[in-house]
Amino acid sequence: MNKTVQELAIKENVQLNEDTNLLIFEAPDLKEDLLPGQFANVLVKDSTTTFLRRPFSIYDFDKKTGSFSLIIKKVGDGTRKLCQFNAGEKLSVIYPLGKSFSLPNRDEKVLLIGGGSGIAPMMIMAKAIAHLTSEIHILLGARAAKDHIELEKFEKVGKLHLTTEDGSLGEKGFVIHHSLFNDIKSFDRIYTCGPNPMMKAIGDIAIENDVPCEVSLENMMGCGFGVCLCCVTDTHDKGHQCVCTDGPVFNAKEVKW
Amino acid sequence: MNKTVQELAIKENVQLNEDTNLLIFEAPDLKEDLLPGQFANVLVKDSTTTFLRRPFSIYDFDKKTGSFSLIIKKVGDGTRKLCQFNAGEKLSVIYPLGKSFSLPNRDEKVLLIGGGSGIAPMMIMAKAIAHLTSEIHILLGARAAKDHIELEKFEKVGKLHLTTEDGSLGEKGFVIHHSLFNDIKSFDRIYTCGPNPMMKAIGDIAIENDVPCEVSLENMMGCGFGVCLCCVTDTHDKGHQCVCTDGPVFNAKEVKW
Amino acid sequence: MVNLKVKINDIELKNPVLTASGTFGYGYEFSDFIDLNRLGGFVVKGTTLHPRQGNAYPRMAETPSGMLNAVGLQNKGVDYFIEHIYPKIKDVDSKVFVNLSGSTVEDYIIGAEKLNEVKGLAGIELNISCPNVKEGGMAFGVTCPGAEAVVKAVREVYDSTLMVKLSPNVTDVAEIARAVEGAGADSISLINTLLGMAVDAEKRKPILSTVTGGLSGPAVKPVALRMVWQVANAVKVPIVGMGGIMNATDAIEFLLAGATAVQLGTANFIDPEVTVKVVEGIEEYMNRHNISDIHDIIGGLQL
Amino acid sequence: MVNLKVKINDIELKNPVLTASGTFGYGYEFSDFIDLNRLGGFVVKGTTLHPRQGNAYPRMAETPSGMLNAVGLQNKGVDYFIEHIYPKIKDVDSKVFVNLSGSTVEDYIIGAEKLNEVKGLAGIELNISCPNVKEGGMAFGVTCPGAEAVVKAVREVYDSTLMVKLSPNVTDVAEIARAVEGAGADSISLINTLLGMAVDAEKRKPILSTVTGGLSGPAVKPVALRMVWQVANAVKVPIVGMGGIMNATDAIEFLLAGATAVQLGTANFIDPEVTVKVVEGIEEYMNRHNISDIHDIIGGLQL
Ligand SMILES: Cc1cc2nc3c(=O)[nH]c(=O)nc-3n(C[C@H](O)[C@H](O)[C@H](O)COP(=O)(O)OP(=O)(O)OC[C@H]3O[C@@H](n4cnc5c(N)ncnc54)[C@H](O)[C@@H]3O)c2cc1C
Ligand SMILES: Cc1cc2nc3c(=O)[nH]c(=O)nc-3n(C[C@H](O)[C@H](O)[C@H](O)COP(=O)(O)OP(=O)(O)OC[C@H]3O[C@@H](n4cnc5c(N)ncnc54)[C@H](O)[C@@H]3O)c2cc1C
Ligand SMILES: Cc1cc2nc3c(=O)[nH]c(=O)nc-3n(C[C@H](O)[C@H](O)[C@H](O)COP(=O)(O)O)c2cc1C
Ligand SMILES: Cc1cc2nc3c(=O)[nH]c(=O)nc-3n(C[C@H](O)[C@H](O)[C@H](O)COP(=O)(O)O)c2cc1C
Ligand code: FES
Ligand code: FES
Repeated sequence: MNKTVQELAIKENVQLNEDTNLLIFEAPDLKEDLLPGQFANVLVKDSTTTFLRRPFSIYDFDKKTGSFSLIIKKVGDGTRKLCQFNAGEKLSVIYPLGKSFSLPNRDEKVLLIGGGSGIAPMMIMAKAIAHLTSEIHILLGARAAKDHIELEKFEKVGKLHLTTEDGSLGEKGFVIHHSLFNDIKSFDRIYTCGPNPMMKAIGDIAIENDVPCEVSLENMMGCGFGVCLCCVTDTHDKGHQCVCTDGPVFNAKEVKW
Repeated sequence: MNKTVQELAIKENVQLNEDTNLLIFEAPDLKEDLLPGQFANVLVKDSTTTFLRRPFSIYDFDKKTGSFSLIIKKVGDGTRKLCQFNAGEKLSVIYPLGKSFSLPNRDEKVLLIGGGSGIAPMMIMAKAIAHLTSEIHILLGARAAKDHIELEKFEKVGKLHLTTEDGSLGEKGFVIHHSLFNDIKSFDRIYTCGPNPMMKAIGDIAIENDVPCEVSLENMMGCGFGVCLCCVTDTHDKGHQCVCTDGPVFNAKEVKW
Repeated sequence: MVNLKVKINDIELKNPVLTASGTFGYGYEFSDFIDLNRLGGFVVKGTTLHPRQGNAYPRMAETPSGMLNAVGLQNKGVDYFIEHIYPKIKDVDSKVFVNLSGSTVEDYIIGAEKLNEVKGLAGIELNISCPNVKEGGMAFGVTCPGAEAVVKAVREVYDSTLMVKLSPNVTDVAEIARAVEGAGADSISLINTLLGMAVDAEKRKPILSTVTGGLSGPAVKPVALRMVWQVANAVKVPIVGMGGIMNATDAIEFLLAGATAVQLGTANFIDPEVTVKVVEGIEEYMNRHNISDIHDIIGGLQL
Repeated sequence: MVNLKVKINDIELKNPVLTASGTFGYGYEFSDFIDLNRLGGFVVKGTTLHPRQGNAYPRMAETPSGMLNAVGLQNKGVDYFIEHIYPKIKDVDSKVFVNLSGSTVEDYIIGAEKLNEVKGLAGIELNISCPNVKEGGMAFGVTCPGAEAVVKAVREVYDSTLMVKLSPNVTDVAEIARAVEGAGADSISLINTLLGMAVDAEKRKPILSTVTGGLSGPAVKPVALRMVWQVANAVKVPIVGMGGIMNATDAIEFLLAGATAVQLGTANFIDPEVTVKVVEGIEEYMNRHNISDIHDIIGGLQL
C-alpha cells in the first residue's frame, strides 16, 4: 500500500488505563491490509512543545469499517496531548510506514513478546498469522497488574502469558524470567517489541538457542519515511540502517545494541 | 487595583458577528472598579503560532457577579484562536493594565468615538461617566451594517450615532464625515479608540477646534506592563512613551503620529 | 497565468521551490506523496567522495519550533550516487543538484570532477557549512580564505552551475559571500544549520551522541532571513534562501528579502506534501496581489 | 533543605536565578507580581552614559517560539539611574547588576566610573553585544581586540564584579570569551540576542523600523546552550547562561552545561511570575534527584 498523508478523524478515543489510550481512526480509503510492524506517524495538533510527528505501531485495523487503531502511552508532552483529542477531531497521519515482521511457516510454534507500549504490534501480528498457525503464544510484560491492558482481546488471538515486576498478575519478574523461557527451544520463532534492554535480552537468548527472532525498534524519528537519517540503528553487516524504512523490524542477529 | 496574572475561566463566549466575539471572564477576585481605557493581556493557550500575549481593552465589568468582558476581533492567528475557546476553559490573563481616560467635568457634553474593535473601551467609559453627565454621545463607525455590534447595549449608555462606509446603516462615510462634526465645538471633550488614521484625523480636528481629545492607542506589545519598551509612541514633549503604562490613553496633542 | 520561472546561472527552474539537502533524500522517497515534476528542483543528500557511516544514534533532538540533527553526512559516496542513484532520478522533469561535501580540498576536487561527467545534472551545491563532521565541513565555510580556496579549486574543475552553501555560524556572512562570489560561485545558498545543543535534564546528558548538532526549522527563520538580506545586499549572483520555511508566506518573505529561489528542509518531515503546497501558495499570493512575474517579488522589500 | 547559593566573583547570590537586562525593567515593575527578594539577582535595563530615545516604533516582531526586538537601548542615562532609580531598588534583598552599554570606549569608562561610586551595587554587566544600536554595541563584542580593549579599560576603573555579556553573532564565541577573561572579566554572561529579521509578506515591508533586530526566546535556546557549553570549556570564570529559558528544566539544562547562574529574559513577558517559579522548580528538581547542593548540577553534564 502506498504511503499517504491524510487528515483522519478520530473515531474513538478510549482510555485503557491511567497512562494509555486507544485511538481509533476512521480510514475510509483503507482497502489493503496493514502489515504487522508497520506504523503511523501522527502530527500533534495544537501542541506548543511538540514540533515533529510521533510514530506509533498499528495495533489493529478493519478494512470493512475502514479504520485502524493505535495504542498510545503517555510518556511526554506529545503523547499526553494526543490522548486528549476527542472523537470527531481530525489529525494528520502519515501511514502505512515501515516494513513488516516476516511471517512464520505453516504450523510453526510462535512466541510474540510485548513489553510496555510494545504490545501494540503483537495484536496485528497475531491476527496476521492466525491463518498460518494455531500455536501462537503471546507473552506480555508490565510493571503491575494495572499496567496490563487489552487482555481480553489478546486472549482471543493467542495463548496469553503474563509477567509483572511486582508479581501482581502472572509470573513475577521481567518477561525473560517467564517460565516459557525454560523451554525456549520449543519455539520456532520469536517476535518482540518493547524497551531496548528487553529486546536485547530476548534477542541474546534467542540467538544462543538458535531460535529465529525479530525485534521491532522504537528509535526517535525525524521523518518516518527514510529521508532524515536520524533514526538509524547500527547493524553488524550493513552499518547504519534506518529504523523507519529498513525496519522497524530487524532480525535480532543484525542489531548492534 | 494591583495588576495580577491569573488563570481565569471563560464564563461565556458569544459570537457577535462573523469576525468578532465577546469573551466574558469569571473574575471572582474583582473587588475594585476597572478603569475605562485599561486592558487585559491574554495568553493564547495551545497556539503554535502565537508566542506573546495579546492585549484587549476592557469592554465591561461587573463587581457583583465578579466578571469582566473583552471584545475580540479576529484579525490573525491569536485572535482567531482566542475566539475558539469554550465556556469553562481557563486562560491566563494579566490585568488590569494601563491608564484610564481622564473623566469629564460634571455635565460636560462628551463624544465617544469608536472604530473597529476600538468600540470596546467606549462601553466601560460611557458607564464610568454616567454619574457625571447625561450628555454622552457615542459615535461608532464600521464598514457596513453587519460590522456594527452591541448596538442595543450602546443605546442604553448614550446617544448613539453610526456611520458605515457603504451607507448601509447610519450616515455614509468614515466617522469624521458624520454630521456631528459640523458642530464639533459644541462638545466639551472627545474620547476615541480605533485605527490610527481615524484617531489622528479626529485628534487633528479636535485640536483645530480646541476640543480636549484623548486617544487610546493599540500599539504592538511585548509585555504590557512597561518593561520591554517595545510599544512606544513618539510624543512631542516626552519623546518615546510606553503605550502600555504611560497610556494606552494619550492626549491627542501629545502624540506624534 | 503568472510566471514562476527563475534562473540560477543558466539553469532555468520552473518555479523557485527547491528542496534542501538532507531533508529530501534522493527525491524518489517522496513519490508516494507528490509529483516530483512539480518542483523547481531538488538538492540531494550531502554526498562525499567516500562512503560515510555518519554519527552514532541519537542523531536528533526536538527543540522549540525546530530540531537539531547530527547525521554527519551518512551517504554511500559519489561513485555510488552516480552509478546507482542518479539513474533513478535523472528523468524527473525538474533540476537536480548534488550537495557535495568533503574533508579536504582534494576530496572536493575529485568529487566535483566526477560530477562534472554526469550528464543532465543541473549543478553542485557545495556544502562548506556542515556542522556535523569533525574535519572539513563547516571549517571551510567560516573563514574567507577557507571558503575561497575550496570554491576556487572546485570552480576550476566543474563546468556547470556551482552553488555554494554558506554557514550561518559566522560573524559576517556578507564577507564570506563576497569571497565565495569572487572565487567563482554561480549562486549562493544559505543558511545551513546553526550550531546548537540539547540537554536531557532528567538524565543529565546531552541528547545527541555528538553533544552539538545543527539547528533547523522555524526557530532559525529570523536569522536566515537576515542573512539572506545581508548577502543579497553584498553580492550579485542569485541567492537561494532557506531556513525554517514552512509555507508559502515564509517563502515569499525570503524572496522579498532577495532570494531568487528557496529551499524547503525540515518542513518536509512534518508535511511531505509541503513543497507542492508552497508552489501553489506562491501562485495564489501573486494572483491576489496582481503580480504576474515572480521577479517582481524577488528583492522587492520596500524599506 | 537544598543549597541554592552560588557565587559570582565575591558576590553571593541566594539562588542562581537572575533576570536578563531589558526584560525586567528596574525590578519594581514586577512588585505586583512577585516578591523581588526571592530572586538571586536582577540586571537592570541597558544603561548608557547619555540618555537615549531608542529606535522608532515598531520595535518588536513575533517569530516562531521567539521574538525580535529593536528597542535600541532606550534609557535615561547613567546619572538618572544613579540618582532616581537606584534609590528605589537598593533595599531589595537581592543583587542588582547594571547592564552598561556605550558607543565608544570612553563612554564605557565614564559610565563605569560613575557606577563604581554606587554603594551596594553588585556589579556591572558590560554589554558589548547589543545588536540594536548603530555605533558601538555589538561591534565591540564580535572581535577579540574590540572586546579586550573595552573590558580592559573598564576593568581599570571598576572595582566590583565585572560581568561581560557576549554576543552570539560570532564565529568562535570561546575565543572571545578567552579574550574577555584575559582582559579581567570576573564573569561572562551569554547570550545576547541573535541578529534576525522579520518581513511582512502582505505589506512587503520589514516589520521592524530598523529592518533587523535581536532574536530571543525559546527559539534560541539550542544555540545559547551550545555557546554556554563552549565557553564553560574555555574559561575559568563563572558563567551566567541565558537564551530562551522558560522554566526550571531549561534553567537546569544551562546549569548542567556549565553555567553557575542563569538569567530569564523573554519569559518574563509571558509569565511575570516565572522567575520565582524557576527558583521553586530547581528546588523541586534537586529534591527529586537527591541533590543537596546546586554545585552538583553546575557543569554536571555526563558525556
Ligand atoms: C516505530 C515506532 C513505533 C512506536 N509504537 C508505539 C506505540 O505503539 N505506542 C506507543 O505508545 N509508543 C510507540 N512508540 C514510541 C512513541 O513514538 C514515543 O513514545 C513518542 O514519540 C513520545 O512522544 P512524547 O512527545 O510524548 O515524548 P517526548 O517528551 O518527546 O519524549 C519522551 C521519550 O519518547 C521518545 N521519543 C520522543 N520523540 C520521539 C520520536 N519522534 N520518535 C520516537 N521516539 C521518540 C524518547 O525516547 C523520549 O525520551 C513507537 C516508536 C516508534 C519509533
Ligand atoms: C491596548 C490595546 C487594546 C486593544 N484592544 C482591543 C480590543 O478591545 N479588541 C480587539 O479586537 N483588539 C484590540 N487590540 C488589538 C489586538 O491586540 C490585536 O488585534 C491582536 O493582538 C492581534 O493578534 P493576532 O495574533 O490575531 O494577530 P497577528 O497575526 O499577530 O497580527 C495581526 C495584526 O495585529 C497587530 N498585533 C499583533 N500582535 C500584537 C500585539 N502583541 N499587541 C498589539 N497589536 C498586535 C498587528 O498590527 C498585526 O498586523 C488592542 C491592542 C492594544 C495594544
Ligand atoms: C536531518 C537533516 C540533514 C541535513 N543534511 C544536510 C546535508 O547533508 N547537506 C547540507 O548542506 N545540509 C544539510 N542539512 C541542512 C538543510 O539542508 C538546511 O540547510 C537546513 O535544515 C535549514 O533549512 P530548514 O530550516 O528548512 O530545514 C540537513 C538538515 C537536516 C534537518
Ligand atoms: C525587549 C528586549 C530588550 C533587551 N534589552 C537588552 C539590553 O538593554 N541590554 C542587554 O544586554 N540585553 C538586552 N536584551 C537581551 C536579553 O537580556 C537576553 O540576552 C536575550 O533576550 C536572551 O535571553 P531570553 O531568550 O531569555 O530573552 C533585551 C532583550 C529583549 C527581548
Ligand atoms: S526517521 Fe527519518 S530516516 Fe528514519
Ligand atoms: S508592551 Fe512592553 S513596555 Fe509596553
